[in-house]
Parts: sequence; structure tokens; C-alpha cells
Amino acid sequence: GGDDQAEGQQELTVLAAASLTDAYEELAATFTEQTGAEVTFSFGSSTDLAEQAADGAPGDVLATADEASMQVAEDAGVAGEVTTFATNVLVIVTPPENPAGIEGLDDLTGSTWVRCADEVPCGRVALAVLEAGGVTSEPASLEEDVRATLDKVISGEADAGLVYATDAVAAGDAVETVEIPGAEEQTTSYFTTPLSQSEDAGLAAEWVELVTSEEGQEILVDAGFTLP
Amino acid sequence: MAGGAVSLDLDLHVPGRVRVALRAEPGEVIAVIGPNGAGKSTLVHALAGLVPATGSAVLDGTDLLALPTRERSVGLVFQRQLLFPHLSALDNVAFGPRARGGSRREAEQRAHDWLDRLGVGELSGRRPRELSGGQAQRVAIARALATDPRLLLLDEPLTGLDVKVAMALRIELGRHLATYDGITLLVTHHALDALTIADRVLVLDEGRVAQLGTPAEVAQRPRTEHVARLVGLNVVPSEGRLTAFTPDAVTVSLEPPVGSARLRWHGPVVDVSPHGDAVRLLVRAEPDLIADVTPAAATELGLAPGREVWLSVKETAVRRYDLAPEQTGTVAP
Amino acid sequence: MAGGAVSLDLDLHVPGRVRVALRAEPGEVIAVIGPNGAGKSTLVHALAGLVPATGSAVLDGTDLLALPTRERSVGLVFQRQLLFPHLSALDNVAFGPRARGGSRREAEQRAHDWLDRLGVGELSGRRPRELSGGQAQRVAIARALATDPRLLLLDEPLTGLDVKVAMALRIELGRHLATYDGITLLVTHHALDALTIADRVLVLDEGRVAQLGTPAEVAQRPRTEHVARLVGLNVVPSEGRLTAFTPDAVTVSLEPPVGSARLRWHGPVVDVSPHGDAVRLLVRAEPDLIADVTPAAATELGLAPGREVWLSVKETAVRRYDLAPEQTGTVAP
Amino acid sequence: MVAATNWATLPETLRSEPLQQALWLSVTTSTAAVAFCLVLGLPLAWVLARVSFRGRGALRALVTVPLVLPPVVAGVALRTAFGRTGVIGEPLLALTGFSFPFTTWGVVLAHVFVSLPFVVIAIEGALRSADRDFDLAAATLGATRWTTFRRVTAPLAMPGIVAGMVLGWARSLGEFGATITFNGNYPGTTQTMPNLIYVTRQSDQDAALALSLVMLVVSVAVLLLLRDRWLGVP
Amino acid sequence: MVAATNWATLPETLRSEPLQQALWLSVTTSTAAVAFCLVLGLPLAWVLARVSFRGRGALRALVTVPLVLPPVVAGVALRTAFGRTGVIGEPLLALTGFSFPFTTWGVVLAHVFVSLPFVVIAIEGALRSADRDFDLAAATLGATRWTTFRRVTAPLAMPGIVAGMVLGWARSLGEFGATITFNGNYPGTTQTMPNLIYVTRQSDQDAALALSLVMLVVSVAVLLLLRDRWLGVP
Ligand SMILES: Nc1ncnc2c1ncn2[C@@H]1O[C@H](COP(=O)(O)OP(=O)(O)OP(=O)(O)O)[C@@H](O)[C@H]1O
Ligand SMILES: Nc1ncnc2c1ncn2[C@@H]1O[C@H](COP(=O)(O)OP(=O)(O)OP(=O)(O)O)[C@@H](O)[C@H]1O
Ligand code: MOO
Ligand SMILES: [Mg+2]
Ligand SMILES: [Mg+2]
Repeated sequence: GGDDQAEGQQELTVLAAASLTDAYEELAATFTEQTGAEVTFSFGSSTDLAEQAADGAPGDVLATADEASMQVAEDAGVAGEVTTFATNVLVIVTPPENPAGIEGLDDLTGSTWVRCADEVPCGRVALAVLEAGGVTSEPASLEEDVRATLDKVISGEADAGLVYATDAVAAGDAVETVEIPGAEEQTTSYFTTPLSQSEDAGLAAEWVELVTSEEGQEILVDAGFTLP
Repeated sequence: MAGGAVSLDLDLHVPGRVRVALRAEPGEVIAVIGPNGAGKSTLVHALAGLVPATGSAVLDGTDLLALPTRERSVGLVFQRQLLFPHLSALDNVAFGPRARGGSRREAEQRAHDWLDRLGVGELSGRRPRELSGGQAQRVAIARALATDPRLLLLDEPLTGLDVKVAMALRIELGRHLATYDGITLLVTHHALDALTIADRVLVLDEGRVAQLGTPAEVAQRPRTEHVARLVGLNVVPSEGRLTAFTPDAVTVSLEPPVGSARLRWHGPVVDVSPHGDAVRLLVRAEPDLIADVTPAAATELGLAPGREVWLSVKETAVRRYDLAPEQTGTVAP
Repeated sequence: MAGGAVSLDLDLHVPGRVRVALRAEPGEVIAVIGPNGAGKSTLVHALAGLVPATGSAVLDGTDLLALPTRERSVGLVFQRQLLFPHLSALDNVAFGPRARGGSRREAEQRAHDWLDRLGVGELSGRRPRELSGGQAQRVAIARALATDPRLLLLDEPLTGLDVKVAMALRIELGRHLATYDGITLLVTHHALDALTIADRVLVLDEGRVAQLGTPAEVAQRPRTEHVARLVGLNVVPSEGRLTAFTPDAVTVSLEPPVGSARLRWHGPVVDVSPHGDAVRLLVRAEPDLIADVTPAAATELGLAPGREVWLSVKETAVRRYDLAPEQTGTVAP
Repeated sequence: MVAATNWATLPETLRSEPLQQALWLSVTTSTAAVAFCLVLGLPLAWVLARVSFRGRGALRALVTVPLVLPPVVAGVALRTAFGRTGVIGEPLLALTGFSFPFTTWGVVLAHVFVSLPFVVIAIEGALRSADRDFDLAAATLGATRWTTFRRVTAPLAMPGIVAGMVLGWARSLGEFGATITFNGNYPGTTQTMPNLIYVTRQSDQDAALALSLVMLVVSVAVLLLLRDRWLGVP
Repeated sequence: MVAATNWATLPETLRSEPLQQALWLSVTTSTAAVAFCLVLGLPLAWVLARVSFRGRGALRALVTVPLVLPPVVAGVALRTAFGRTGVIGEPLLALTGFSFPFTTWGVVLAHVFVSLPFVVIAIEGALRSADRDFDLAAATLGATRWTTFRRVTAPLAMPGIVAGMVLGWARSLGEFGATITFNGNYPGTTQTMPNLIYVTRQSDQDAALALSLVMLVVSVAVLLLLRDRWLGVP
């Protein structure tokens, strides 16, 4: 692992997109059960993580929420075999009791709503979904990431927001979820790869295996992901 | 002037530093003298509200001690000057009139007038850093006077001034104060200031009032060695009374004096300096005494520092009076 | 002391403020006198390196002006004191010895000694804010002396001191300077300092040397009105020469004097003050003159400020001498 | 960073509307914020430096709080207070129909919140370093506390005040986190330079660097102009 | 924010190992950073305040640069300089085998980078406010510039220096962006409190708020302790 300890306790370090936090922590528990190895995460934005991996950051596995970031790692030659292991669909979330009465994309017009900025993965997806739905109304804000989008809704500042299904699940009772018909056409994909700086390639491979195994996929689905 | 006659009733105590009770009549100028550390600045600062004090200082019916500094209507020349370094001389002097609500033009006019009166009108555009010590001192005086205070507190206003300016200022100040119906406390180390400008002299010693009287009284019957030295007298305590005599009444000899002189002392000369046409000696006896001799006698006796001499005065040349400050009128023998 | 005899060769110019050329011998004490703004502090500061100056100041073979302040080995008592506010009196005085490499113990020992010599030993633990003006002044003197400078610059060291302390310090300083082989410049407004402590007197006027001579020379033939006033003489310029006479040689009358007196002036009395046993008048004539009269005469003539009087002196009572500073030896008529 | 910039695309980057909007927004909101900070902070600093009262330490700690909050948490705190459902925000919205989030005023508010401690603490330090006796001198001349402050204390502490303003301005300009959390990120209204740089970096690292460089040049130019003009005084 | 905290889970939050690690890391790295800032910043501030030379304005601008960089850009700048392939980082790695990123030293470096301007500018302001004549008095007593600085200038400017340190410490403590960009977010090594709060907020808003509160309490406590001890002096 990235941080080997003297007594031989195995350790695995995973650089993972922040939107994977919940699911990955659960996966880590399973992984420790199965292999006895401790898992350490460095969560961050996909862009950051890919660049850090490229710069030699200690770690065994990288997981990003978009292809462009993964490409950075590949270009730097630190990526191994890249696997797509999950996808994420957009949903509309509203504050509890849905005060603005949002039932679908069309209701966004005239309300205070938010989505991710065009430049970030969830924004690109949102743009496509909105285009497909024929929505032309402007959001109140183009959020830096999906978490910030969710946050605006939870806090009641926005009447609605476009977030990933996983975020809606993570937020639990703090939001109400409105599914978007046809959203599954426009998903974002998650990519993972063992890193060349890994000091325990076997363990890294085992992690990727777990994530793509049935057991792993189940955990991801529970967290709101869809499967590729 | 600030309008209306003003009297001051003072009974003030700054713990560990000074305690003074005093009544001053409208228009009075009181010189405050005393050795270093006697509490003169402390008294003045307490009246201005810069040092916390207990007791009372009733000026014109209101107790100053209950007011914040800015409402006390005092004018203070600090021993340290404290001119505002970022303002020109003019703006320093105009500061008070403006702070008290005057228009800019009026304030500057006043400031100009005062700077002119104190002979530094042409320096009005300079910052304090660009003034000499004496020039700055004059600006500081102008600043305090320009607010028309009801109580004027001057802490050694004439130090650092050259003789001519000091003399001119003494006159200017005397003239100003003569027509001024507020009360002035003038802290000084110079007998001339105390004796020429003041109506009364307050002598402080170790934080207490040692003497309070007219300049003539104080000059003739000084109660502390400090005042005696200030007015050029010798004062010797004996049997609960004070004996005073002038330096020229002292006879200096190398041998113990014979004859009737009951008052005699012995000690080394520690200083020899010219004094008018005479030569003044300082002799380290009990207490230190000063004696004036002719230059001829000084040469003849070889009176250089270190020389052991005998001093004596005739009983007829001395004045005796009580120590107690209450009985300022008594004369003896 | 700093070891070795030291001489000073000075030819210094601070543009617009002062220009002085001077040679001082080892151990010499030079009093610097002159009116406010004459350039005394500027001279002293230029020597210490606090004000940029051109020219040279060769002390002991090295030109001070080429050195940074800290290497000049000067001791300076500032007119503004500038004691370090965050350090105790002791630490202020010990600062110099420590900065020059002494051990802490040595430095504190020295500081103690100096504070004791200046009579403020028991205040050694106090911060400057907690000292009276005169106490702080003594600490400032101690601080300057404690570094054993080769050039001692004292800018009005005795102001703010009470008479007794001033006298004691004058003696102490005189004693110290007598055995001191460095050079001392002593800026003062007091004739007594200049005449008793100094070997020579440098008179500055408007930034130039107006006179340089022994105290006796300067006292007897003052070349500027300022010095004349300082030593209590009247000096009148006429036909390119100076006429000097003592105040008691002046006759005061209410009518124009008849008879032989060629020297006579007219003007109002502007000040009346006691002077020893006499009464001293300041008369606003051309120039201002001082005259001493007996108290009896003063009463008889009604000599109060504002009174117009005639002054005259007899030709035999005056001393005449040249204006030109070069010919200090000439006497006339 | 200079080396990493893609010089070929720089001219194009410079002409882009989002950049111009964001730069303008950043400069104006930061300047407005520092003005508010001065109005609020100068008296506050004075009180902390000159007035003795119980709870002075607590007041100072309170002022310091935004300093130690991570920016995102600062945004959350702001929202709790000034959000649509916030303690102050809700009545404000009810009364005036105005609410801070998603507006340029919200940006200014966020900037003031994060910058105020810098302004206050820097100025307090300078006020404490300055000689207090001049205040006393002013009082003897009849000046009120306010006059004394305006004409004596503040001018004497000017270098410290300018330092405080520079810190506050720069802190505002670089602020990222509180602004986006509280106000979101909308071009022309709430998208300041740091926000633009952040989102740009998600898709185009080089463009983000170019933007950073532009921001740097502009801000350093402003700082250079300001500083020597004001700090030259003493 | 206090109201929004989930009090029920607070004790548990407090006992969690990530919190304790992150808090300890934050406090130690911030303290180390402010110590370095002082060592570097005090002389720098003195030079800026007291020495006249060509390029002083430019030096000051250079020092100010990190102030106006959005934290993420600061992280990128740091990487350009100190990364494994950075201008300084590469030779350093070759020579010593040591490299900053992803280590606790890297965290300290990031903190120093973002905090130094605060320290320098606050102290420069204070030095400029102080009376320069005392420096001259020290020089006449034979003190070198260094002795003068150490025994006269610095003590007299102490309130300003403390203010600068407080600002720097607080800035370090709240730093988020440069650290995560330059160093990643490894628990125990580079995961400071703001990073932990960021990660926690992804899954549990309440826990994140609780963490913020803990951080707030600790830092305010430290500030309260420090300030009155030092600012009481004058
Ligand atoms: N802040 C202070 N704390 C404690 N003692 C002080 C303080 N300020 C002054 N003193 C002491 O109080 C006494 C009176 O001081 P004050 O300044 O009133 O003397 P002064 O009569 O003005 O002397 P000087 O002629 O030297 O100016 C002195 O012994 C002095 O040391
Ligand atoms: N920084 C400055 N810039 C310009 N002029 C100055 C500056 N400092 C002093 N001066 C002027 O230079 C002249 C000489 O000043 P200096 O301080 O040397 O006088 P001084 O002889 O010490 O007077 P005093 O007896 O009043 O202390 C004065 O006219 C003064 O106004
Ligand atoms: O972790 Mo992301 O790439 O900001 O959704
Ligand atoms: Mg005093
Ligand atoms: Mg002078």
C-alpha cells in the first residue's frame, strides 16, 4: 500500500472523486473484511486527484467522475487498465414538501433553481438533459460542483436543483426527489484504474475487482448509482 | 476669554504622588515650584484628567474631576510638548479652536495670531519634526492658549527657549495673564518666572504643599532648601525654626572663625562660579550653603573646588521664622 | 574612558541649517549657545549621523561623516530625551554598554553606577512613563555617558532639572568632563553652564559661527545680542563696532538727559523684575536694553511697564571692540 | 505558473466575456467590501484598542471568528444568518422582499464577512503601536473622541490602516468558498474571478491558469498603485 | 450554525479518530507555519518598512501575490514550483530525495505560502506606525541594526507583530484549497480540519457542521489565550 507499516499490516490508498464518498466508505468496510487490509481515502475533485496522481501522489487506485480527468492520468502514464464501473443519472431535488411545487423540468421556469456549471461533469450532463427537455429558463446559479448544487436546495436557498441520483440518496430526508423522464440517456460515467505508483499491485487489483464485483455493484446501486 | 470670572477650589489627591488643597481666585496666576519628582506634572495632569485623582477640583461650580478631559476646558502645555507630528504648526494650533466648534477660517485666523504673538508666525507651515526645540515649544504654548481655556496649565513652558525669547515670552505671557480671568498654574524651575509672573507661589515637596504664599513671602522666608536655593538664599533649620541669610552675608575663612559668630559651618568647596561681580561658592556643609566673595578674596584664599573652608554669619544678618506653613505672617527674632 | 587623546577637526555643512568649522583639542568642552533655531541641535545631530551633512568631521584621524551612526562612538543626549519606553531606567542605561558588546552583568553594573551618580539610582526599575520630567532627563544623561563615547554631544542636558539637581549635575558633569579625554559639545541656554563648564564657547547665529572664544572673552565681548543678553550685558552696534556695558552702568531718567552723555536711548519699559538687590528693567529701545536701578529709584520714578524712559551711559563705562570674529584680541578706544 | 500559461490562447481568453464580467465584478465587489470593512472595522478596531471594558476579549474573539472558519463553513454560517430562511434573512425577505443570496450584494456581504477580521486586527495592531499620549493631548484641546479619532489617531495609524485595507481587499479578491457557498456562481451577478477560475479549471487547466495570471496582474497593478501613494506619507 | 448542529451525535463526532488527527494536524501545521512566517516575515517587513531601495515596491508586490491568488491557484502555483517536477521541487528531489507534496511538510509549506503576506503586511504597517527616532537613539548607543531591531523596533511594534501572527495563524488554520490541491487529502498526513470538513460534508452535512464548530471553539480558545497575554503589554 501507499503507507506500508512495519508490522506488515496491508494498506490500500484510494484517490476517489468526492461524490463516491458514501459508497466507497462502505466498500472499504467490505474490503477490510475480505482482505484484512486497511483502506485510506484521499477524496477530492476529480481534476485535482488526476493531477495529483500524475504528479506521483501516493496511492494505489484512482477513481474519477469523468473521462477527461482520467485522461490526464493516462496521459501522464500513471494509469493502468481503465474500467468504467458506475454511471449516475440526474434527478431534480427540492426542499422537503416541495414548496415551489416542482413536478418536472418544465416547472423550473419561474422558480429559483440551480445546476452545475457547464465546465464540470454534472453541468455537462445537466445541459444535455435540459436541452433534451426543451428547457430554456436560466438558473439562479451555476454551481461549482454537484455537492454545492445539492447544498443550495437542502438549505432552502433554491427551490430546485439538478443533482445526481446518488446525491439525492445521500441527502435522505433533507430533500424530495423528482425523477426526470429520459435522464438515463444522459449519464455521467465513473472510471477507475490501478496506479503505477502502487506498491502493492495485487491489492490494487483486488480493489478494482471488488468495485466491479456483484457485491460491489450492489453497494453502488444502494447508493443511487446506475450500472454501465 | 472664556467669559465670566472663574475661581478654583482644589482638594486633590493622586495616591502616592501628590496631595494638594488650594483655593485660587479669578484671574490668579499660581506658580508651582519644587524639586524633580515633587508632583508638579502629576498635579497638572490630574487637573487635565490625564491621571486619575480623588477629591475635588471645583472650577466655577463644577467639579472638574467628574468631567471627561475634553469637557474640562483646560489648556495644557505638556512637559513633553506632544505636538501632533502629522499636522503643521498652524494646524496644531488651530486644532483646539476647531475641536471646540470654530469654523476653519476662524480657527486658522486665531492660530495665525497666536503663532505671530509667539514669534513663530513664519514657521506656520512646518511640521513639528522640522522645528527646533525652542520653536516647537512656542507652538505648544500657542496651541494651549488658542483654546481660551478657563484653566491654563503650563508645565515648564519656558524651558528650551533662548534668553531673549524667554524674556519676550515672559512679558507676553505676563501681559496675557494679567488680563486673563481664568486661572493659571505655571510649573517652573526658574525663580524669575515664579517671582515675576505669579500672584502666588505653591511650593511642592515630595507630593505635599510645603509652602503657599506671595512671591515676596516665599522669596524672603523660603520653607524648603529647594526654594531657598531657587531664590539664592541659604536656609538652615534649627530648633524647629528656619534661619535664612543671603550668600553675601557669609564670611569665608580657612581657619575656624574666632569671636562672636554663633552660626558657623565647615566643609569642602564643591563649586566656584562667577555671579555678577562676585564669585559664588557652593560648600558641602550641613546643609549645603552658598557664599559670595569678591574675586580678590577668592584668589587670595585659593578657593578652588576641594578646598576646606569655614563659613560663618553674624546673628544680625539672619532672619528667623517658623517652619509651620500655617503662620506665614510671623517674623523673628 | 575610551582611551587615547582625541581631537576633532570639523568643517561641516547641513544645507540651509548650519555651517561650522572648528578644531577641538583633546579633552576640550565646547559650549554651544545661540538663539532658538540657530542650528545647535542640527550640528549635534549631524555629528551623530542623524542628519545628513557634507564636509568632514575628523575625530582622531577618521572622518565621522563617512561612518554609520553606530560606529561613530558618540554619546548623545537628545533634546527630546527619547528614552526607550518599553525598557526600565536601568535597561535604558545598560543598553549602550550591552550594544557595544559588554556582558549583561557588567552593563547593569555600569548602569547602576551611572544612575547612582546622577541621583536616580532608586528609580532604576521604573519605565520612562513612570518618571518625572527631570528624573527622565537624568536617566537620559546617564544613558549617553554610560557608553564612554569619544565624542559627547549634550543637547540642553540640564533643562527641566530643579536648581539643586542642576547645580549638583553641573558639578558632577564638570568633574567628569575635567578628567575626560574625549571631546564634549554642550548645547545650552544657560550662561552659567557655558561659563563654568566649558573651555570654549561656540556662538551660533542663523546657522553660522558668530563667535568662538573662551568663556571670559565671550562674556566680556559678546558679538551678538543674544550672548550679550545671556551674560547680562547690553551690546549696541555702531559704526561697524560693538559697544558693551553692564546694566548697572545705565542711568534711567524721565527727562532727556542733559550734559555729556553721548550714548542715550529712548523707549518704553516693557518689563520690571527683581535682580539680586536691584530692580532690572527691560526697555524697548533700539536695540532692547536692560538697566538695573535701586528699588528706591524704581519706586520714585514709577517704573512700571509702559512707562517711557530715557537711558544713558557714560563714555567711560563702555567697552568697544570690533565686530569681525577674527580679531578677538582688539580693545578700544 | 507564468511558464505554464498557454500564450497562444491568451488574447482570446482576454477577450472573453465571462472573464471581463468576472474581473469587473471581482474588482468592484472587493472594493465595495473593503469600503464597508473600513466603515465597520475602523470603529471596531478603535474600541478594541482604546476602550477598556468587560468582554473586550470576547468581542475580539467574535470578530476573529470568520478568520478561522474554512471558507465553505463561512458560507454556511452566512446562509444560516442571511439566507432566505436565515435568522436575519427570513424577516428581511418578509419585510423588504430583498434577499442576499444569488445577488451581487450577497457577494459583497460574503466578502465583508471574511475580510472584516483582517481589517480589524491589522488596524487594532497599528493603533496599539501608536503613541497614546497624542490622544490625550487632543482631549485637552477639547476634541471629542470622534474628532480625536478622525484627526489624530487615524492619521497617525495610517500605515496600519492602509495595511489593513490592502489585506482586506486582497482577501476579498481571492475569496473563494464563502461566496460560492452563499451566493452560487452566476456570470455577471455572482461569478467572481476565483469562481470563474475554479469552474474553468474543471475543463481546461490552461485557460484557468491564464485567467489566474490576468487576475494576478490586475491586482498587483492595483496594489502597486495604492501602496506607494499612501505608505509614502510617514 | 450553532443551532444547526446535531447535538446528539456531537460526543461521537468528538471521539472519532479522523477528527482528532485532523485537529492535531491543523493546530501543529498552523503553528509551525506561523513560526516560519515570523522567521521569514519579520526581516522582510523590516526591510520594507525601514530600508529605502529601488524595487521596494516590486518586492512588496511580490510578497503580496499569494494574498490575491484564489487558494486553488495557489495550490497550482505551489505545484509548479515545489511539485516533483517543479522548478524547485525537481532538483530538490534529485539532491535530497525529499519532496514536499503529500507530506505534512507540504502542508506547512502551503500554509506559509498563503499566510506570509498577512504576516508581512500587518507587521510592516505596525513598524511604519512606530516612532522611528527610537531606532536612531539606539544607533547612537552603538547598536547594530540587528540589535536595534531585536531590542527596540520589534518590542515597540509588538502589538502589530502579534496581530500579524494571529492573522497568519488563523489564515493557516482556515486554509482550504491550496493544501488539498498541492498535498491531497490523506488522513493523518495532509488531512487538516478544513479538508476533513470538506470530505464530511459530501456525505453528512450535520457532521460537517459539528466539525466546524469544534474547530471554531478550539481556535477561538487559542486566540483568546494568546491575545490578552501579549496585547496587554502596552
Ligand atoms: N506613571 C507613574 N507611575 C508611578 N509613579 C509615577 C508615574 N509618573 C510619575 N511618577 C512619580 O511621581 C512623582 C511625581 O512625578 P511628577 O512627574 O509629578 O514630578 P514633577 O514635579 O513634575 O517633576 P519634574 O520637575 O522632574 O518634572 C515622581 O516621583 C515620579 O517618579
Ligand atoms: N527637518 C527639518 N527640516 C527643515 N528645517 C529644519 C528641520 N529641523 C530643524 N529645522 C530648522 O533648522 C533650524 C535649526 O534647527 P535646530 O533644531 O538645529 O535649532 P536649535 O539651535 O537646536 O534651536 P533650539 O534652541 O530651539 O533647540 C531651525 O530654523 C529649524 O526650524
Ligand atoms: O468529485 Mo466531482 O468530479 O467534483 O463530481
Ligand atoms: Mg514634571
Ligand atoms: Mg535644539
